Amino acid sequence: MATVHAVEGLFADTPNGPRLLGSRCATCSAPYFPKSPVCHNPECTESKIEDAEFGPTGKLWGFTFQVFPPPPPAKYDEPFKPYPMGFIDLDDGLRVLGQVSIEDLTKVAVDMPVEMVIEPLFHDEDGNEVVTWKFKPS
Amino acid sequence: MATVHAVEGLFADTPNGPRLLGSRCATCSAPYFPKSPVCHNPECTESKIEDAEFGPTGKLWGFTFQVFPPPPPAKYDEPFKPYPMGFIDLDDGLRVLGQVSIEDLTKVAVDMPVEMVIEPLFHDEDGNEVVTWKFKPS
Amino acid sequence: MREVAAVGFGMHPWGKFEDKSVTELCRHAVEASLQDAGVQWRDVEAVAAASSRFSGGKGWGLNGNDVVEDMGSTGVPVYNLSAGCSAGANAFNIGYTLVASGAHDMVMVVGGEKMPKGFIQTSGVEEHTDPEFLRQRCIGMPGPAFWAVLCRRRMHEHGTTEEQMAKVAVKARKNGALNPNARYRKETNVEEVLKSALVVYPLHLFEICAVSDGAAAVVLCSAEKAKQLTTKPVWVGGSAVATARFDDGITRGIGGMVPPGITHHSEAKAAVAKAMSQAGVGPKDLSLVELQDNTVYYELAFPEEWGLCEPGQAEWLLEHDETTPTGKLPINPSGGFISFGEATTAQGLFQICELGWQLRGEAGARQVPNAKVGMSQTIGLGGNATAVVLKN
Amino acid sequence: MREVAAVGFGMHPWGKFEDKSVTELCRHAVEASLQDAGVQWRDVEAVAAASSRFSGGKGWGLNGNDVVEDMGSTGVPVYNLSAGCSAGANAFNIGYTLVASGAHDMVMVVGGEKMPKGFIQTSGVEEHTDPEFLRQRCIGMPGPAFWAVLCRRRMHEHGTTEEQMAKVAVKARKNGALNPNARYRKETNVEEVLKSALVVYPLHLFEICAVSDGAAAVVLCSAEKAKQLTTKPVWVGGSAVATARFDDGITRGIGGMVPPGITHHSEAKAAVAKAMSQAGVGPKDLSLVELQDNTVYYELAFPEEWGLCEPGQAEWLLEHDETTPTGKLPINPSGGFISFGEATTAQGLFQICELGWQLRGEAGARQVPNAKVGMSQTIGLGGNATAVVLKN
Ligand SMILES: [Zn+2]
Ligand SMILES: [Zn+2]
Repeated sequence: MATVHAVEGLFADTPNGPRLLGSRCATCSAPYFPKSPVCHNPECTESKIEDAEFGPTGKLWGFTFQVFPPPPPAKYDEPFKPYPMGFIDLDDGLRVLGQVSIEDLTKVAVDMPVEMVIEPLFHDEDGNEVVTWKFKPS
Repeated sequence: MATVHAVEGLFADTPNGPRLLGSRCATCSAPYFPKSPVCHNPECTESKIEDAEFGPTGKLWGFTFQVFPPPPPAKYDEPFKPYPMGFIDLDDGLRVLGQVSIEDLTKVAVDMPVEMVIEPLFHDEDGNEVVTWKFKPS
Repeated sequence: MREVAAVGFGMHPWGKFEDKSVTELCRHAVEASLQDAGVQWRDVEAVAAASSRFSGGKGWGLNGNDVVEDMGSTGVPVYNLSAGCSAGANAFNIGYTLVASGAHDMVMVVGGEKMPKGFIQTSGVEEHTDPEFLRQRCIGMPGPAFWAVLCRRRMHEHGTTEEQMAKVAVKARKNGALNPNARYRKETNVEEVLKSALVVYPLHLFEICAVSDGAAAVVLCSAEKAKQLTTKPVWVGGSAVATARFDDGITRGIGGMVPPGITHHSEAKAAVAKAMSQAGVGPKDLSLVELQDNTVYYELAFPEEWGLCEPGQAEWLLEHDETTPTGKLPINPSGGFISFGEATTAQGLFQICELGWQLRGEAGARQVPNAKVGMSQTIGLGGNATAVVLKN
Repeated sequence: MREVAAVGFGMHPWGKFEDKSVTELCRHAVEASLQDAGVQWRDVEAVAAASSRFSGGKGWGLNGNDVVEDMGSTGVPVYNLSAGCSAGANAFNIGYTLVASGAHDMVMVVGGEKMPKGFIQTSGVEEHTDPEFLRQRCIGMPGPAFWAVLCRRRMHEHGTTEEQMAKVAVKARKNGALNPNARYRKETNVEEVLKSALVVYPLHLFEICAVSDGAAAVVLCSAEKAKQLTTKPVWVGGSAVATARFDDGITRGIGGMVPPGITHHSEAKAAVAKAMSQAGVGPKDLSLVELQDNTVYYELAFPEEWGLCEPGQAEWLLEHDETTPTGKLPINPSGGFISFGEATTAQGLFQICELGWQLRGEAGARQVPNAKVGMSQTIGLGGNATAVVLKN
């Protein structure tokens, strides 16, 4: 029984704390998550992609609640428990999707400051704890 | 262990002998096999579809040999035995595809007169003999 | 570019039709459009069809070829267009271009779809390079969540209430009740809408379109042909296709840039602006708008994103009945997706049929009085969007 | 209709590329075509793409949208065309029409495909209304059998020998050996061809095209733009799309009518006739032809079906080396499908690139001397066909 990532290579608990692993174009500073081999910004004059970490702080731009069990390929632990999720605008210029990690669902609010965390998403067939990136109020 | 048709409703052993079950437009006499609910002839002024039987006699317009086991959804009995097949121009105006039922493969010839037969194609999981339409030299 | 007229509109009603093939639905629509135009199948010189993922097309999206084989193989050129939910109007744009260019004098545009049950999955492939997979596996976020997030943001920015959103559905269903081609023909009320299942907060079942089966067809022709056929042709003022811009605020995968200001649905905005510009009309000239209301949210957001009203004014227009067929800015007099449900690739064409019938004054109890200019719009997977302006 | 020039040709070599995505293949082709044209991605005003069944397109055939997202989302209109193996040139026809109509001044046409292994199955659905299923289940007849039956009939009518058919493959591979973009670049000989596995009598492995990965792109623009870019534009003389006629002798399901005379490949014949007529050229004017040789049979049958030679004369032309690049009727100087293999939806565009390079005199060791007019042709599932005539 280990802790495994929902998908490998998307995030890490770095010495500085949890971060999303993406890339950024050195020419036009466009952020990419997941990593992109080339810059897709049509205004960019030269694609210069470098590895970049994103997070941990930002604001919740908008949100919703998943009130029914999501269809596959989503996975969740039984019994299903509703969760909030939304678009998070990170301070470093990345808009990213993610779940909001919060106990009291009535406290979720637009423009709420949040901070990235790595938390359990579900347990797989082998009993492993599968973790992903989420955002908690900061 | 019974005799079953490869697909129901496509052919029958009628009182007159084996026939293909299709339809024909009474207006333009276009033949259809399998049955068609409407006439698809763009020159036809009014679709008048009637049931029609086709066969049994015609000529082998062109042929080939299936020398390898055909991929699914085709089915065949092991061990696989190569068979001839082709386009048959029936005297009643239907060009139909079918296997040629013949022992000596060197005797298959273009424009050879043929006659429709209902013969085994393969045996299914339940041991049923699955039959289909074929054409033998006449 | 030559003038192009729309002279035939045909539709198979939307609904669930277990016993009919998509070919039969299309045949119904195509025959109705031919009859409406007063022409024969043999007069059609080319076919532009919406390419379906769900039904027909020999598993290769060859839906126009299915129609041609069924109606009679005359040898005409066939164009099958894929653009997600924008496919119908994307095909319309090709039909329009084929006539406008002089390549053909009469073109059939058709879209038909039989939908599988349940949520629309976009690819189903369990692949770590597929953003769709990542979103669902890593975040547990199915497609409709996007609408909900945008909707919740709107509530924050403009104080939109859940009652107001429900009223959009009530208005839609009121129109749908008057449309014989709509699937849901029973009126509803705010209480019933808000009591329907919460699908994804803040959106309820009655505020999101269902999946339906349906087909629609439009006959386009040159001005010369049109004048032989009718004294009252409907003209294609504009037909535009656009895709989302890089700086669009709705990230397509799981991450993108924080956009510079509000840049949502940049593809729809661009298509609408271009179609209106082609037609030489402005927001004030629109007698009616058929917009893609997969959810009630769009009916509030789109008009202001396109400059048809001020930001935050959509709720006011709704509350004051100005978006009803007799209001200042009639939206979805057909009943919209909310009343029809979605037969993905056919949607753009049911909208265009509605524009045609409204402009001819043939829309019966849901008629927009004195309709002169109508606009329709779709938005689809892949960042595709279309807009069409028809006028008398 | 305005004059349309083809000013950029780009290709990713054909082959098997396990480590590359279809997006990478397309990017290579698109960037090469832009560089060839001397323009930027930002100059492209619209994209017409072949819609794939096998790779990319978000599972919805949105292959043009993939290209746009990858190259940079400028908001351009995207058209994704499905037409089986004719998709690439079908998309070319739309690109041509968009420029000819005046709707756009510069359009990118692109097709890319990564093929699954083995025979191409058309639908895979076990459904009793699917003619494909019936043919395979009731007759045990897979797709390539059609070619074999036609080929055997030709042997009967014209006395075509197995050696002659092998010679077509030998000629194709000789050309392919000179083409850096071809997959098979080793010459072969009659003995080797006839010793290769008998796939479906009378056709051997070397006489049927393999499945490949590949991508190709063409930049089309108005005459005005072309004159700014080059002193030697290649012109689109004709671009045609057609579908099979009802009386076509190749039954699409398991049964059809006995045709009135020889009416095979009516779709290809119609497209070719129309493209030549548009271009104002006849058979004698063609410097080269790139035709769809899924099997060697087509190279013998098509020229006479189109009136490029007399019935039964194709074998004579072959035996007298008249179909080589230096002959009277050069066929497939690229090496054809036999040397490239088939990346279904991209095929039409590799042919058009070959026409472009030949007309510019840039085809190296396989150059057709003094090439002035070139024609390409495809045929695809659903009874689709295309033809393109380029000229200097
Ligand atoms: Zn950049
Ligand atoms: Zn008839």
